[in-house]
Amino acid sequence: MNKCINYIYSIGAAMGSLGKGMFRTFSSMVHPARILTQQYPENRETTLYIPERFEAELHLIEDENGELKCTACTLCQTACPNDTIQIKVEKVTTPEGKSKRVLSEYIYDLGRCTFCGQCVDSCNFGALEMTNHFENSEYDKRKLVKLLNERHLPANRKEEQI
Amino acid sequence: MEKYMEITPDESEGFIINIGPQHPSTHGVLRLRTQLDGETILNMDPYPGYIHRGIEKMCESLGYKQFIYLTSRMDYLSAHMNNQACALCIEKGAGLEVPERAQVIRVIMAELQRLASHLLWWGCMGLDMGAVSPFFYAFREREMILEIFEETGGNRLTMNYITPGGVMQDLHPDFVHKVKEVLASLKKHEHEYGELLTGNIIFRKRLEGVGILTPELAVSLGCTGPVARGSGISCDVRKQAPYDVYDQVEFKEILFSGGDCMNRYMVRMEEMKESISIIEQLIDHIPEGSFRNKPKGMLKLPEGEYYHRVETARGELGVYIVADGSAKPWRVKFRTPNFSNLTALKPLSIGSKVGDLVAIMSTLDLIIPDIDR
Amino acid sequence: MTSLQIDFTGFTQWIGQTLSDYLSPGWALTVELILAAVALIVMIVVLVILMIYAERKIAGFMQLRLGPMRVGWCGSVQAIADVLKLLLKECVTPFKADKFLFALAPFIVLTTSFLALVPFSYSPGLQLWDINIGVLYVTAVSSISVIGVMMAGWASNNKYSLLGAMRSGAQIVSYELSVGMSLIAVIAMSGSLSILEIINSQADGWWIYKGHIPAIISFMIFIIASTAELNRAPFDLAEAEQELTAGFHTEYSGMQFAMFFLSEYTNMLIASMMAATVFFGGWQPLYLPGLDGFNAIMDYIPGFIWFFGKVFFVVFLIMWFRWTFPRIRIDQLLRLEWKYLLPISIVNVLIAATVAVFEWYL
Amino acid sequence: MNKEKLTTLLSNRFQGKDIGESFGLPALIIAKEELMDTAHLLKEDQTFGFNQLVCETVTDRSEYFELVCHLRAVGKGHEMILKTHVEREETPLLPSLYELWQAAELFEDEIYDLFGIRFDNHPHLRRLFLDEEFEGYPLRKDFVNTLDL
Repeated sequence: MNKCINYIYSIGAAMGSLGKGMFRTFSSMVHPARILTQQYPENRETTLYIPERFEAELHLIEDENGELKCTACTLCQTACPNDTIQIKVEKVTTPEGKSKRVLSEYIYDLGRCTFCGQCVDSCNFGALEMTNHFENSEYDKRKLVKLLNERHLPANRKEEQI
Repeated sequence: MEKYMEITPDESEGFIINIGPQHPSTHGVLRLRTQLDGETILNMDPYPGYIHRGIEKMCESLGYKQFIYLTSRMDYLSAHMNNQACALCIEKGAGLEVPERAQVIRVIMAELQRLASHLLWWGCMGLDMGAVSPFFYAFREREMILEIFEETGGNRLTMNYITPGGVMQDLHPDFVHKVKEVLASLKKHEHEYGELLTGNIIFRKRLEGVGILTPELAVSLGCTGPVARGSGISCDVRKQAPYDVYDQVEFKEILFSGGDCMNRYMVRMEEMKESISIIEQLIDHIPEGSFRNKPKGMLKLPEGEYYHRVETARGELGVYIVADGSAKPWRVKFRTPNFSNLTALKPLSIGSKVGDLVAIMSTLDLIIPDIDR
Repeated sequence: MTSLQIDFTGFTQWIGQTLSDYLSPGWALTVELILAAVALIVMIVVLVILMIYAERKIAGFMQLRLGPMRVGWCGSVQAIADVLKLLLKECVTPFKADKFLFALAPFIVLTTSFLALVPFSYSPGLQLWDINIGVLYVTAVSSISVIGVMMAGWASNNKYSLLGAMRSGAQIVSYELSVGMSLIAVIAMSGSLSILEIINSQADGWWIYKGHIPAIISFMIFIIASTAELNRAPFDLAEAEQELTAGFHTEYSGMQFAMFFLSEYTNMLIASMMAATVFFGGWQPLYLPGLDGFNAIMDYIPGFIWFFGKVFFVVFLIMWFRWTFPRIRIDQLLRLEWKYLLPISIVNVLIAATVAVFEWYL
Repeated sequence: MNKEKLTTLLSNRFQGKDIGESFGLPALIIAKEELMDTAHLLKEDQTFGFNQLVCETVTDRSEYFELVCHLRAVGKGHEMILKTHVEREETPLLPSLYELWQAAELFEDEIYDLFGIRFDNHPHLRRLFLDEEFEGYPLRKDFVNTLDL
């Protein structure tokens, strides 16, 4: 008799546990306010939240005069574990007659970057930052190799480009 | 090719089937060469290596500060803990002091990471058992935790936030508020986890009495973490060799003695509650002060051998560094928890059903990149 | 009471009359059959597309997400887009597969599911074939589909497919019994195997209400067993994704896969139609005793809306199971059938027989 | 048992051997011929009772290879390092620890794969991570990377 009661009780308990799960999914279904997902490309302007510290792309900071803060010391190049950064330096002679190291090209390979932030961390001049611009995908991986100082090329390099 | 396909005489009996390397339940690229008799597993050999990147070799050519980011790619669900283990080992060697604030931040972050990892495991556990919905319920809180990481460290999965001497950046001003929100949400939704999986009769029947790992076997196989604690072996590094501020918080080491899948499952569910309690103890008492003791110049370890272990979400991670006095390590070895837990897969699965193999693999919570490194 | 219902008898008779006016009797019959088949296929395809959309939306909302949202308004044409995609895809046959059986299997599966649709009565007067053993016919025909599944698994020359097919075979063969037993309980009370007569016997109350305890038990057994027979979660062992990748249809692609998919949904529809017919009174409206006004309003709702409303209720139940429960293991599956469902349903048939003999109806 | 006590016990038990410190743990360096006997003793002796092999790995010391076994007595809470040296040659041979600690199976597979050290009495020695056809042993210091990525 006990066995029989246990048998029926076990069936009842099993049904109960299944019922609880069904109640949970049903209550989620009738409460659309609980929906978690975002409609990504549509919500770009509205609800999309990207924290300001999000590391998506390396960027050179300009100072108040519109010049790059970068001094071409290549500390970031050494700090980078993946050879993402390549800095080309050239020596120019200032009007005073001193020779000075000037940043010629700051080449950043986004495709190799792992966003570890060690370049920003290593910079002693506060010349680097990671921006939030995360929509960086390209069909051609060569396009991921970027020249970061494009707008601030030294005078002689500008002429070459033209 | 013949080397892979060779069939020894005793194998000619069964039905050889390769589960993986591309298979939904291996959570990555693990190949299990399984010999079946109908639905019963006669023999099974794991063949890892499909995501071997040679992290240990790569470390030998990188500086001490640089190779930490690689460890986030081993067990990507315990990225903070992996970074923490490396940082602690390097700090031990270099004699770096860590500010109190950084230590507290590290512990909070590690516990948040453990919560996120266990939540993902819980979702995948349901998925492996054939219930798709729990996965999304688990992602609700996990998403909130990842947002906290994103706000503070700048990345979601592979943070590289913990660094020798402290942490990379100070906490986000919203941090305390958001962490409290997550904890409140976790507590509010705790019953849903019970309703969807833990209490479900089908789920319990799938796990109870399946894949029993005896304590002796667990020790001999080198299992650690929730897998060993499900068999009643006390092995929590946070208790045995406290690091950072774990000696200042109170928490229980969760032990279950059955050793079957359900016990391993329950260990993780209870561990989440302990993590919540650890964070609650610390969140209101984050000391003020510096968050980082930045080493000046190139970080170098004096010649010698250094070892440190931490408790990641899956078990004990040991970092062994052999330094030769230069700026780069001579040899780095990571004793990863999943590598040792993988050894348990073979003895547990022999004699069980194909469906049980999925359950066992799921409760061992294998992360393949952590096995292969 | 049924006078208010839209009756299709006149319409079908008019078609038959017109055709035999212009054609010889043999040709008239052929054209009638073709018309019926086309109508049936169109109906099924439309319903299946609706079901796919419903399933994806229901799954979405149960999982705290929105489901398809991109194609059309709230993703409403998503299913049609998927069908188009499948139509355009190449059907790949594995190199060492048994090519003939491999190509034949989806047709067998699909044909058997369409065959089972024949005796159902969708609305007053709308029935293809009023056969006096309708229920038996449906259960008999729908169990042929296991041959197609086994054929697909064997011919694919894939070990996952073979395992899936074997599981499916064991599962369908054993759960057939419970499905039959649970239907017999109601048949004992209604006293007929004809679908139309079963529906007519429920004019004064559906069996789920009139047959009280035995009917409720047999409805629960029917729902569990038919979910298992449909290979749907929590009994989707034949295509258990986490264990066997996709089970017996692992190697199928393009339209061949679409046929398996279509037949799976058609089978679900058949099981739901059977449940609606046997337990919920087919196209009979809901009457509450003593509320004449309410009953009169119910009469204004056409029969096919009643029928498909009930069908979709059962379909929703089956979908609800799928998106809530974890999967059962193979030995547990067989134990559930032989140790729980079958004994209970045998006892239930006895109770139903007693109820029928003493006419203890509510 | 704390570190100092274990060091004393070890130096009493293994007289004539130098008990050093390595990875912050007591370390015992022995010849490879004695490896199996010592390992048996360390596992079966009740005072030591090292029942878990936490990690087994190899360091390339340029002149020789150094096998490092990290042992732990679960329950007793003490750990030690057992080291042995093996001469540098194409495929050196060492006894397998599998019969004592089952965890050794995969560790030794890994060592064979990455250092080319073979293990005697290992149940199923194979290259764990790399291709069977892969040439060279990557974690050796003289390994030249011929792969061009």
